[in-house]
Amino acid sequence: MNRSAWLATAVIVVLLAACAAPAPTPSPTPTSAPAPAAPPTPTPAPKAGAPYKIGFVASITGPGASLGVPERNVAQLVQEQLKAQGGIVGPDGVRHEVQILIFDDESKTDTAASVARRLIDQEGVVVLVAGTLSGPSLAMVPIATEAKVPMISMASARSIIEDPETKKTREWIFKPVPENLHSAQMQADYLKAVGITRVCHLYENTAYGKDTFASAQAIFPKAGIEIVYGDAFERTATEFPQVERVKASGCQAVVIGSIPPASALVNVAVRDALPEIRIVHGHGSCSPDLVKNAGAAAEGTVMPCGKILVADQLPDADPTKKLNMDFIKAYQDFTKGEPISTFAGHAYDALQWAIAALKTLPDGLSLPDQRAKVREALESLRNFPGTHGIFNLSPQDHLGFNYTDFVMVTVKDGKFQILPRDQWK
Amino acid sequence: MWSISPDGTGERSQAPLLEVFRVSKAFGGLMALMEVSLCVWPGQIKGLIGPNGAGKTTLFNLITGMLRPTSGDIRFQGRSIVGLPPYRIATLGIARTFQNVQLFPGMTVFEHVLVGGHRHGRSGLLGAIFRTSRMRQEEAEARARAWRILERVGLAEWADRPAESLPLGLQRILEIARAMATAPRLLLLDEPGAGLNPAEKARLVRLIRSLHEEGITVLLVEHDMNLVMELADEIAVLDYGRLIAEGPPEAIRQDPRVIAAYLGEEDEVRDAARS
Amino acid sequence: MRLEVENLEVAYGPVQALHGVSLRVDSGEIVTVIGANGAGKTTLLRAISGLLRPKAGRIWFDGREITGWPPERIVALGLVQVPERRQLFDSMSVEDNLRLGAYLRLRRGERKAVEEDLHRVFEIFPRLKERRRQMAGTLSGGEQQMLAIGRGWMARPRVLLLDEPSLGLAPLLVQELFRILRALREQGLTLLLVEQNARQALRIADRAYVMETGRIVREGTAAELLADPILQAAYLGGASSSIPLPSSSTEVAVHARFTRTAASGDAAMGEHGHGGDDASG
Amino acid sequence: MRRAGFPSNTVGFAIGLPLILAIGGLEAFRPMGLSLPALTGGLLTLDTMIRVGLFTIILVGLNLLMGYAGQVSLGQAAFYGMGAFFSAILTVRARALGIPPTLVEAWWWPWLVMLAGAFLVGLTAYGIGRPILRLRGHYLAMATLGLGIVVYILLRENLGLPHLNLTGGFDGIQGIPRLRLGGILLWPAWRYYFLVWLFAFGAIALGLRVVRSRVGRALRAIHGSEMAAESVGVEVSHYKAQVFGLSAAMAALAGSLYAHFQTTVIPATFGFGPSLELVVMSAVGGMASIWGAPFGALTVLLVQEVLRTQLHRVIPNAQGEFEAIAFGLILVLIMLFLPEGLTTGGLRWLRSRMGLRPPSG
Amino acid sequence: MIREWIWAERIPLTRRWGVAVAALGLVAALILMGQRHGFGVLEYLQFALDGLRGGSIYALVALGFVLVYRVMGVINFAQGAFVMLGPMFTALFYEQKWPPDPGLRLALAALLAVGIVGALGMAIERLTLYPARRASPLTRIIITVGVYLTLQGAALLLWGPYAKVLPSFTTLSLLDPTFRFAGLRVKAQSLWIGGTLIAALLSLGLFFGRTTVGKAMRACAVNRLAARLMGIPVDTMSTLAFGMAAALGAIAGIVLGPVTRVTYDMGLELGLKGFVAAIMGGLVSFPGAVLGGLLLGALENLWAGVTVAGFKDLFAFGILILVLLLHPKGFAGTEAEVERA
Repeated sequence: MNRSAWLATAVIVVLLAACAAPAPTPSPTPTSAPAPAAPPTPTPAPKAGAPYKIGFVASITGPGASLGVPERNVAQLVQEQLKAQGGIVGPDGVRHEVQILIFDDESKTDTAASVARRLIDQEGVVVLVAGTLSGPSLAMVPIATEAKVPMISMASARSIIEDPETKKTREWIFKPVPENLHSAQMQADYLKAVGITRVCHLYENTAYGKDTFASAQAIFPKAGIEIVYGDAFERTATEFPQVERVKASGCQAVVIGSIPPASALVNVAVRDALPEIRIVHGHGSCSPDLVKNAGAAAEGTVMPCGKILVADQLPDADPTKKLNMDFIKAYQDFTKGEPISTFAGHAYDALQWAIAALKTLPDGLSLPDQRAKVREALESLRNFPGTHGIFNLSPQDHLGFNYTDFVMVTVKDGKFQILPRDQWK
Repeated sequence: MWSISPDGTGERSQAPLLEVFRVSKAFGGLMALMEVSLCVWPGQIKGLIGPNGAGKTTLFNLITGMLRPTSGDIRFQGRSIVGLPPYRIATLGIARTFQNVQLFPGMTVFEHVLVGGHRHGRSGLLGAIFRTSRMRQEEAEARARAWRILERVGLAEWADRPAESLPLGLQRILEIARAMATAPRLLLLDEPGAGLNPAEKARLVRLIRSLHEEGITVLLVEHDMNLVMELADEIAVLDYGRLIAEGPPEAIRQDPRVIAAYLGEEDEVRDAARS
Repeated sequence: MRLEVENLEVAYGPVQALHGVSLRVDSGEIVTVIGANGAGKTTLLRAISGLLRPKAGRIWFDGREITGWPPERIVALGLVQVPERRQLFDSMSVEDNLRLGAYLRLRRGERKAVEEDLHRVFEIFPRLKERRRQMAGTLSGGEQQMLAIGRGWMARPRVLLLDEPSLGLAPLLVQELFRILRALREQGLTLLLVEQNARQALRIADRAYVMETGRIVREGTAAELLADPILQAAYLGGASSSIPLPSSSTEVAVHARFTRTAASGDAAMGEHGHGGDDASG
Repeated sequence: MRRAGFPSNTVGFAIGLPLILAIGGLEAFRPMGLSLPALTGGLLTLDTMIRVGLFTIILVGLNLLMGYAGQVSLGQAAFYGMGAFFSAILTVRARALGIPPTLVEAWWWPWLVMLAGAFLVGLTAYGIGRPILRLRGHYLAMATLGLGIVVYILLRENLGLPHLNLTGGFDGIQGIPRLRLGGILLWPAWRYYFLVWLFAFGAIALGLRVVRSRVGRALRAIHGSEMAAESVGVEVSHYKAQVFGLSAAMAALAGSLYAHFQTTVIPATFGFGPSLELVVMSAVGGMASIWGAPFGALTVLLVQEVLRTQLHRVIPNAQGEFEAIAFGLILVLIMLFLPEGLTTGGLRWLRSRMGLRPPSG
Repeated sequence: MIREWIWAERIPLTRRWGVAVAALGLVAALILMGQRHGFGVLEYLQFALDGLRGGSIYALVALGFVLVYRVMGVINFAQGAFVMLGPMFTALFYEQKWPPDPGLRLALAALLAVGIVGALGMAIERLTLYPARRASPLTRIIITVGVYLTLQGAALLLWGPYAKVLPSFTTLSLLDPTFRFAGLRVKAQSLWIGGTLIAALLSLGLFFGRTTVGKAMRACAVNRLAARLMGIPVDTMSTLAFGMAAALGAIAGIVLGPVTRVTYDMGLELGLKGFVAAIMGGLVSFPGAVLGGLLLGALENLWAGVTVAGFKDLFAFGILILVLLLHPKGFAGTEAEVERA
């Protein structure tokens, strides 16, 4: 039994070695692909160039799975879309196949680093779309930087694109994910508008939660809002003794920095002890899971969210509306009806960035040149519509998101509804 | 001076090797030993007998530091050893065997004896890592010593066998060999004859005799009266955690308290004594 | 009814422990197996009880072949072993130990009969009745042996296999033990007794086998073997006698003393506490 | 000494050393475009081999502790993490801590920190070990498990001193410098690979020497019967704490090497899961064998790599979920069929296949 | 073994003092830190009360550990997976259309889930631990780790990473009524949890103390060899015990479900806390495990209430180490049973 298992492994190894070898050589067949969609260049059919590889790393298992699985689904969806389109066409009219190599980092830093090295050294990816969580993302940052490979993370922490020690933007790292700073600015606007000056802040004891608190600490005082009590809770907690202290502190609103289901549980606990208090979530709660898990307790809570969550309610003039509606439909078709999540949106944005940058590559560049060129192209993305808003990147800003692109959302009758500024009261 | 000189054993020229003075031991509310006092003199083979549960093994555990007496004092070569950890007491020169043989599974017979000689070595972790010449020399000496002991007890041909594969009789011999390797002044043997057949017992008796001739003092717990009577020059009897008699074998045989507590009817004992 | 073992071979991995052992025990007999340590006596009993699976050979009981049966089926037939070193359920009460001896009978629903037997055991061993609620592990050595025998008896055995019952017992208790074994036989129980204490064993046995290195080397009536000078030298410790059995006139006195000795009870903790782990070895 | 796990350590070194050298040489020079991944069908990468080396260092210590001295530790990743963070803090945050820049910038500073870290962590473990190792069996396992989680939380929570921000909280510390030896930068990866394996073979040699010494015998005796060991004068609590300290120092050393390899340290890398993984590696390789260390690390990492890269070729669309299931199953199977681990158990199997009797007879 | 015991006996007095000092120090720290926030008796009581709910869950999980440990001598890392599978299956069946009455549907779903998980537990024992019954304890622990990983991966594959929701037993909706008395709040689901715990403890007590099978199971734990010689089918007993523990874990997860949310990776954390509770209770005693769980839950919550919540686990595992160092038997383990550890 044991022997046969080893034999099987050996056979697989041999087979793989055999089929892996010829794969990189470009095959001429795609040339015959019909291109009736009127290519921009006058040539009758674009030439086929070497395929581009995008390395995609998400936390498909482990604590990040609820974020990583929708991201993975998006990667598979985009891969299919690309295949259907027959790849992408460069500025010189050469058509390139795009392969998305999907790997799981198990929500572990070591695995992430190992996978990133493999993708860079062995698979020769041009760009990495990598990192569901900030830990694994941070583990991949030095690897991408050292190998000079552009990397687009799907996690939110500021430290991914900016060195926290030197406050310098990391040259090779990008992310299309709005930060808690943006959230906090929106929250501050809201709180100010409704006349609240004393708030409590409850956040989950994770990198994300701590960042929401730090952001609030940085933003709120500037808007004249005092955090009278701030405390963390464990993601797995079922009791929230913090609520007693919220009660004792006499604050006018509770800001919750967490992700469902934990944010929903705190929501319930706060609502239970203080039926009248105003509850403000961060953008981490922008998910149907909040309503599913908090039920009636979520009614009336507000939170800043990416536009994707309420795409159908956006005015038609909004440049992101069509994009979001199309993406949501494609996603739900692809996953057979799974609800859309903002994380899927991040993955979609990250991949669209990568594809847009790849489209700027002329044929015939060496791999290092391709990578360098993609990095430059990413830095020069302007007015780029995404699921969460319009991105304007620059060498100083590898995110390019304006907090006003968030929409304030409230829960009404179990549904998310846009709460326009003029209705803040 | 509180050391007791037992009656009927004549004058003692030397100080006692081991003195147990009014030692008591309670387990919870139960008194396992009550005010037990006895002496072991240099060069003696002393027997310790008594019914099951009389406190013999408890006394051994107290002497070797594995238990701490509730009250009383234990002195070895004039120095109190109460409160010393067992390994310190072992390095002072008290070695023991166990009623339920305590071997090191996975180690060979030879290695058992090498471990027995542990206290003669000095080299520690650093010595092991850097293989100092002193350490190598020490190791060679330890091996030579272990071989000598194995040959003496007749286990040399078993040297490379795992100890647990030995028959029980040889396991008991091995325990004694391991204890011998510490080069003890005092050897405590806890029922060395239990589970041995007469031939094996005879071998055991010869070994203990030869140890004795070498000058090792022996304190022996044993149920087999023949074996005790044959070896011991003095016997102490425990019953109910109390010392009820102490003296030369002949006196013990005739002591009515001992007969009542341990040996059985008088005529039978005489029967046994005749042998 | 009889137990018959035919050319039994048992091996622990590559090491052969029994090389074709044959013996029989007839109804109402006391048969003893004597021999040196490591001769294979315990292995023999464990194979009969189904704890070890023989490599070759057959075991018959009551006209049925039971080779390779699991222990619970063998116990159900009435072939019950009292193992070496007693192997009590130390952290359970005396009463529960006894009841578990009748586990299969309780499973069959013989609740009433078992309770009656429990009382009979308490009649035979009044000390156990006094200590019925006490943990078995806190009993003295002698009491533990009585409990082990009582527990085996609760299974209503037809043949009781006893492995070294006198091990670790003081002389007085050894006498008491053999008195009880004789009494059990008088109640119609068949006994197969493995003993180190060969002389004692031969005194109460009808027939005996001598084992050496996994083989039966001698067999005969107990009286024959007792008189055999070679055996005397090898297993009986020369011509000298160990403590003889008490005559019936002294029995009462002995019994009184047994119970007194046993009263040292819990003090035995340091001396007799073979944990359950012994079994795993 | 006669039966020290592997039949012949010479064989181990004679096969292992050249193999490791060959892999390093291959990656360093890439003759004719050949590389390790190309030769192994993409299964083995230099990255994996460096990790195997790092884990070997930890596992040698862990095997001494668990396989020889018989003391289970479910918290070994804590010491790994302590070493990693010690190096990270004293190289990245050294200036903020008031250490003169001339020192920090010297090429030998990280090496000094590494050694000091291993020493201090070993010492700490010795101190903790004295009381904790009085426990045994499952109780010891649980205590070390608790210890590991406590250390992990302390790392995660900035040692309870948030204002100092020593450990960087959840995000850990980035930008740890590469090691250099005088003027030579120990990078690209193949240079670092040689360094790691130098330490790994050092650890193996050290382990073998300890096992065959008076101390090693004492440890095995403690494993067998603490009471009997103490009765012949073995200072049980001292030796147990000492081997605990040694294993911790080795883990800390590996941690420092890890920090300079990854250049990022994040607390989650040193939590309960990784501790458990170390025990799994140790058991898979064979605890009672020093050579089990590299085998265990290699097997576990290789299985994970195979699953990650090849599973979707067997089961289409298989990803993380399948990998997790398959890894669990493989773990159970190895433990069922080779409970003594690959080295000890495998050798026994080989011997029985060749019709040889085990030496125990 | 007895020798283990002789050892630990060396310094009983200092330990007792240590326990007293540690307990006093803990109370003092709680009060001192509570003072900073101006907490009154009511707040402390509320913390403790809330903590008892989590503690009841720890206790239920701990009961499963104790059950397996007593009978098989194994610490079963897979227990957490059963705690997760129970509510997962329940949610799965509850989402179905039949039967239409939601209360009946929930009850049926829970019953079915407990049955399935129990059967799964028995099957797993037969397939993994039974063939390894002669292996070392550590090998067996690692096998249970492998089982845990497999089950967790399977759950992720089958149900995805998203949280599932179970309704409150009382209202069959997400809203759970809160009872108030004397200024304290108690959720209805807490009463369900507490009731389940009491029922579980009582039935385990009856099973092991009164029934023949229960006693036989204990006997297997105490002395396997003797148990076999009494005709007790020890392997079947192990399988049965494992299945019972799995079912118990499933029950714990199901009553917990409405309070937290059900995710595929909820098992590990609960499992670890369950261990701590079991160890605090001495690892072999059912009432001890319950006491340990409740105490852990209450203290942990008090601690989290007065300090930074991030240190909640620090506290739980700190307590674990302290308990082990000061009083390794826990507060209920008997001497003979601890020897087996």
